[in-house]
Amino acid sequence: MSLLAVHDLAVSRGGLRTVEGVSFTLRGGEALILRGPNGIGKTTLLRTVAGLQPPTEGGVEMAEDAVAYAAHADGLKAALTVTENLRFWSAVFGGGPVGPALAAMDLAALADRPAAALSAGQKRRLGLARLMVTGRPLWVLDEPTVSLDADSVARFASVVRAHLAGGGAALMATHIDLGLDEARVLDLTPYRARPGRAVRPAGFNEAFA
Amino acid sequence: MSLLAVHDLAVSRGGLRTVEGVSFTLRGGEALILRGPNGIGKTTLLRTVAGLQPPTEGGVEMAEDAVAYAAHADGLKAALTVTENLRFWSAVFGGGPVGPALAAMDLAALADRPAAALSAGQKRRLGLARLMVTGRPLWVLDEPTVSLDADSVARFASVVRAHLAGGGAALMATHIDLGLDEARVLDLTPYRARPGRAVRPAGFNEAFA
Amino acid sequence: MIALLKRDLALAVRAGGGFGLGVAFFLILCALVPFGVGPETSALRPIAPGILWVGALLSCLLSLDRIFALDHEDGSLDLLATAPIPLEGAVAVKALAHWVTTGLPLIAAAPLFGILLHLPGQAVPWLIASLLIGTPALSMLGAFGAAITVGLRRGGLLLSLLVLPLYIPTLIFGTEIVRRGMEQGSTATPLLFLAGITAGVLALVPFAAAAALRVNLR
Amino acid sequence: MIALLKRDLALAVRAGGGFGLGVAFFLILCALVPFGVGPETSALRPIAPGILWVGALLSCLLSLDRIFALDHEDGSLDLLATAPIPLEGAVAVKALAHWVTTGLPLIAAAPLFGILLHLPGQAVPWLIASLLIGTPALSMLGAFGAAITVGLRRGGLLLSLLVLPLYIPTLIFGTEIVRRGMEQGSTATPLLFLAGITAGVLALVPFAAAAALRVNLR
Amino acid sequence: MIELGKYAGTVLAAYGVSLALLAGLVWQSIVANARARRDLERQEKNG
Amino acid sequence: MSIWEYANPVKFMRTSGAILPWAAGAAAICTTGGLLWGFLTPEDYKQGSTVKIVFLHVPAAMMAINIWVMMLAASLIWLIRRHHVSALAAKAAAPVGAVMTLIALATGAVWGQPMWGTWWEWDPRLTSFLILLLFYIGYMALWSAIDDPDSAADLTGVLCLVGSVFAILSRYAVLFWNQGLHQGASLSVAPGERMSAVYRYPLYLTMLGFFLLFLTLLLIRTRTEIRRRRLAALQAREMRA
Ligand code: HEM
Ligand SMILES: Nc1ncnc2c1ncn2[C@@H]1O[C@H](COP(=O)(O)OP(=O)(O)OP(=O)(O)O)[C@@H](O)[C@H]1O
Ligand SMILES: Nc1ncnc2c1ncn2[C@@H]1O[C@H](COP(=O)(O)OP(=O)(O)OP(=O)(O)O)[C@@H](O)[C@H]1O
Ligand SMILES: [Mg+2]
Ligand SMILES: [Mg+2]
Repeated sequence: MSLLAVHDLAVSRGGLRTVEGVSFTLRGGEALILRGPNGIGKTTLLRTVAGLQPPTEGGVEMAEDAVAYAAHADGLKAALTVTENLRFWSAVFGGGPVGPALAAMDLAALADRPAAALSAGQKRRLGLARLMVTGRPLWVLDEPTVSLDADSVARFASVVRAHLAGGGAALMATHIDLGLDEARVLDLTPYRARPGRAVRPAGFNEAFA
Repeated sequence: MSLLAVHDLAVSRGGLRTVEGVSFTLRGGEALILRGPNGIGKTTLLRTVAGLQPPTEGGVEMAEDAVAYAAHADGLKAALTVTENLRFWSAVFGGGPVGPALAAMDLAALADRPAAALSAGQKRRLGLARLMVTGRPLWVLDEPTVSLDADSVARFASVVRAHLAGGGAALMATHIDLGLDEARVLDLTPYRARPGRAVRPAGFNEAFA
Repeated sequence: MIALLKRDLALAVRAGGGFGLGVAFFLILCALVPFGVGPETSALRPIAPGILWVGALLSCLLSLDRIFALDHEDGSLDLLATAPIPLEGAVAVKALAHWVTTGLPLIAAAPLFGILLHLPGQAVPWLIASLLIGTPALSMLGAFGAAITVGLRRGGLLLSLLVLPLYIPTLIFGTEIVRRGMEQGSTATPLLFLAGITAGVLALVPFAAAAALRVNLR
Repeated sequence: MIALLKRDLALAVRAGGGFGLGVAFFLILCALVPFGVGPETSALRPIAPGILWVGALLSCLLSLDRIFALDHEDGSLDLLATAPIPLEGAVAVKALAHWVTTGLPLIAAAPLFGILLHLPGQAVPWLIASLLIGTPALSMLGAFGAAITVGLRRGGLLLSLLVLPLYIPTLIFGTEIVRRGMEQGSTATPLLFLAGITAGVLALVPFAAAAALRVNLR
Repeated sequence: MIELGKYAGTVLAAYGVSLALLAGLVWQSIVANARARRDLERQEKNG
Repeated sequence: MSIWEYANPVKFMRTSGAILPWAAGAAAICTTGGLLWGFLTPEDYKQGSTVKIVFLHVPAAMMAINIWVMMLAASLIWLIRRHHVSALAAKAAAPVGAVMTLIALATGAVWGQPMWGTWWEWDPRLTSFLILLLFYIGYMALWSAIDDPDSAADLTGVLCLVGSVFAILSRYAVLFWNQGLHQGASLSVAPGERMSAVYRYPLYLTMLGFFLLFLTLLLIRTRTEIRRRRLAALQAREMRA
C-alpha cells in the first residue's frame, strides 16, 4: 500500500516555481532522502507534501492525517519542561505515551528541565522525539540532524529504522549523510524549474510567473 | 608590531565560563583560525575581542578602533539597495569608496538591487564587502563562509589574502576549510572551561561561576 | 483542544506578565486620564464609562500580537496546522486563552479603576456585565487581526490599525450600557445588540482568522 | 552620525508606514474617544487637550520598539557599537530620527484632530507649541525604554509599562499648557517646566540609554 | 469674475483643497505608471 | 469568449490601453465641465454661494462608497476565482477611494463651518465617513506591509470582506449612538430630490465626471500594478537563475 504518491509536482515560493515535474511514491517501510543544492526548493517541497502550502501543479496523494512534519523550528516552548512539551504534542495528536519517546532520544535524564535550558542539540532531539508521540505513519523531516553530534545522529537513524520496520515511511531533506543506507535518494537538481518551460499563456495568470 | 594580543583570556556566556586560559597574538599580515566543537565558545570569544562584551578574566590588548566585526547577522537593511547599504557603513566608519569592495565580492551587477531581493549567499557577500569599506586593520569574522558556494569562498579567501598583504590581520572562527593555508589554526578544545578549575572563593561574585 | 488551552494558560502564567501586564497598563491609562482632564468629579464622572471601555480595549490591544506571533516563530503553528484539530478550533481556543488571561483580569480590575474615575456605584454591575459580554468579541477580533499580521516583522502598529475600527460597534454599545446604567436608564437594547455582535463574531470570525493563518503559513 | 540619521529616515520612508502608521493610530484614538464619551461638544471640549496629548503619547509609544529592535535583529547594532561614533551619539540620533518620523507628523496632524474633538481655535497654537517642546522628550525617554528591552522577545507591553510612568510629568505639563491656552490663562509656568524637563532628558538620558544598550549587546 | 459673496473663502477653500487632492492623486498615478513602465522596459531589454 | 478573458493580464493591458485615452478624455471633459458649470450656477437663497460645494462634495461622497463596494467585489473575485488582475484592481482602487473620502470630509468640514457653525459634528453620516476612511487606511497599510503579492492579495481580500461587514455594523451602531443624545435632524443634509434643476444637471455631470475619473485612475493604477508585478517576477526569475 502506498502511503504517499506525488505525481508531476511543481511547487513555488515567492511566486516563482522552484522545482517541477517531481514524481515519486513512498510505501510503508520505505525512506526517501531528497538532496540538492541550497535554495533548490527542498523545504518548499516538503511543506507542500505536509499540506502547509498548495502545489502549483500536479498532485500529492495520501491518507488524511497521515503526516508528521518536523522542520528547523521545533515548536518547543522555552517555559515548559521537556515532558510538558512532549505531553502537549501527544495530546494534540492523540498519540502515544511520552516515556518511550524520551528514552529513545536519550532525554530521560532531562525530562524535568525547561526547554530554555537545553542546548541546541538537545532541543533538536526533543523535536525529533515529538515525531514518535504523534503516531503518524509518514514522517516528513527537513534537515533533521542539524546541530546533532555523531552519537545522536546514529540514535536518530535507529529511531527511523524502527519506524520503518513498524510500517511507517519517511521523507527527508538533508545535506549530510544520515547513515540510513537502505533509504532511496532523490537528487532534485534535474527538476529545477526552468522559467521558459511553463506553457506561458495557458492560464490566466501565467504572465506573472 | 602586534595588532592584537590576548593573554590568559576567559570568557563567559549566560553566567558560565565557556573557554579559559586562551592566549595568542596577531601581527599585521597574519591570520588565525579558531576551531572547536559547537558550543565551546568561539562566538563568545570573538565578541569579546571585538569589544562587545567584557572578558571574565585576562585581557585583550589592541589599538583603539582597530577592529571590524562580521557575524551571522550582516547588518543589512532589506529596504536599501546594495550600494546604499555599503555607502552607509562606509560613512559610519569613515572608510573608503564602495566601488572596489563591490567589485571584489562580485556585487557590481547587483549594485542597485534592494538587499531584500538578494539570495542568502549574495547577502553574505555584501556583509563581507562591508569589511573592506571599514578601513579597519583587524578583521574579526564569525563563520564568514556560511551559505557561500565554492566560487565565493575562493573569492573571499583572495580578499582576505589581499587584506593580509596590505598589513591587516584576521581572526576567524569556522567549521569548514577556507582555503587559507597560510593561516595559523587554534583549536579551542583544550581550553574548555572546567567548572572546578577556577579559583573559587577569590572574589565575591565567583560563588556563582 | 483542551490541551492547547491548558498549554496557553500555563505559558501565560509561567512566562510572567500574561495576567499582570494588561491590568497594569489599564491602571496606568486610568491614572493618566485625571492628569489629562483634571481631577474634578464633575469632569470625570461623565466620561468614566468611555474611559474605562477605551482603556480595556487598548490593554486588550497591546497583548494581541502574542496570540500567534510566538507560536509562529517557534514553529508550533506549522505543527498545529498539520495536527488533527481544525485550525478554526485552534484559533477559537487561542482567542479564548487570550480572553482568560487578558479580558478576565481586566473585568475583575475595572470596578476598582472605576472608583478612580468616580464611576457611581449603580453603574458598576453594568460595567461588569458589558465587559463580560463585550470583551470576548474583542479577543476574537484581535485574533483575526493577529492572524492577518502574524508573518510581518513588527506588525504591532499595523495590527492596532486594522483591529481598532473593528472594535467600534462593541465600544459604542458597551459604553452605552454603562452610561445608561449610570443614569438608571433602560439597558436592554444595547445589551441585546452587544450580545448579538459578540455572538456573530464568535461564530464567524474564527473561519476568517483560520483562512488568514493558512495564507500566512504558506 | 548624519549618515545614520539619513539612513533611519530613508528606512522609515521606504519600509512604509514609518510616517503614516503613527498618525493613523492617533486618528483612530481621537475617533474612538467620542464613541466612548459621547458626541457632545460640552463633553468633548474639556477633555480634548488631555485626549490629544494621551493620543500623541500612545502613538509615540507604539512605535518605540522600532528604534532599536530591528537594528538588533539584523546585527546593525553590534556593528554600530564597534563603529567610531560614540554609542551615546547613535542613541541620540536614533531618537531624533524617531521624533522626526513620529513626533513631527503627530504635531502636524494634531490641530486637525483637534477639530474632531472640538478643541477651540485659540488653543491650537498652544497645542502645537506644547507638542513641539514635549515630544522630543517622549522620543528620548522611549529610546531609553527601547534600549532596556531590546533583547527581549515581545517586549512591547513591558516597554509600555516602563516608559509610561516616565511620560507622566511631560503629559501633565503638556496638557496644562493646552488647557490654560484654551481658557486664555497664563501658560508661562507649565511651558517653562516642560522645556526644563525636555532639556534635562535630552542632556542626560542618552547616557543611560547607551549604557543599557551596552548591557544588552553583551 | 463670479461673485461669491461673503462665503468666497469657504467655497474657494473647498475647491482648492479638493482640486489639490485630485491633482495630487492624478499626478502620483501618472508618475508611478511611467516609472513602472520604464523599469519594466529596461528589465525586459536587459534580461 | 467569456468576460473572464479580461482577467488575463496580457489581455487586460491591451484592452485597457485602448480604452484609457477615451476614458481620460471623457473624464477630463465631464469633470471640468461639470465643475465649471456648477461654479457658474446662481447663489442659493439660503446657503449663499456655498451651494457650489455640493458639486464636489456629493460626487466625492458617492464615489467613496462605490469604490469600497467595487473593492469588495474585486476581492471576492480574487478570493473565489483567483484572477490576479482583480486583486490588483482592488489594490489600485483603494487610494482613489481614500482620496474621495478625504475630499468628502474636507469639503463637508469647510462647508459645515458657515452652515452649522462648526468644522466637525459627530453626526452619524459624517462619523460613518470617518470610519470609512479608517478602513481605507488600514486596507492600504496592509497591502504595503506584506511582501509576498499573493499573500497580500489574500489577506487584504479577507480584510475587505470582514471590514465591509463591520463598516455596515458601525453605521448602525453610530446611528444608535447618536440618537439618544443628539438630535441630528437640524443637521441632516437636504435630499437630492429637493434640489432645483439649476443645480441638479451640473451635479449629474460632475457625478459622471467623477465616475469616469475613477475609471481612468483605476485603469492607470491597475496597469502600474501589473507592470510592477511583472517586473518583480522578472527580477526574481533572474535572481534565481
Ligand atoms: C465632514 C462633513 C461631511 C460629510 C462626511 C458628509 C458626507 C455626505 C455624504 C456621505 C453624503 C451622501 C452622498 C450620497 O450618498 O449620494 C452627503 C450628501 C450631501 N451633503 Fe454632506 N457631508 C458633510 C458635511 C456636509 C455639510 C456641512 C453640508 C451642508 C450644510 C452637506 C450637504 C450635503 C448635501 C446637500 C448633500 C446631497 C444630498 C444627498 O444627496 O442626499 N454635507 N454628504
Ligand atoms: N519568503 C520567500 N520569498 C521569496 N523567495 C523565497 C522565500 N523563501 C525562500 N525563497 C526562495 O525559494 C527558493 C527555494 O527555497 P527553499 O527554502 O525551498 O530551498 P531549500 O532547497 O530548502 O534550500 P536549503 O538547502 O538552503 O534549505 C530559494 O531560491 C529561496 O531563495
Ligand atoms: N544566551 C545564552 N544564555 C546562556 N547560555 C548561552 C547563551 N548563548 C550561548 N550560550 C551557551 O554558551 C556556550 C558558548 O556559545 P558560543 O555561541 O560561544 O559557542 P560557539 O563555539 O560559537 O558554537 P558554534 O560552533 O555552534 O557557533 C554554549 O554552550 C551555549 O550553550
Ligand atoms: Mg531548506
Ligand atoms: Mg558560533
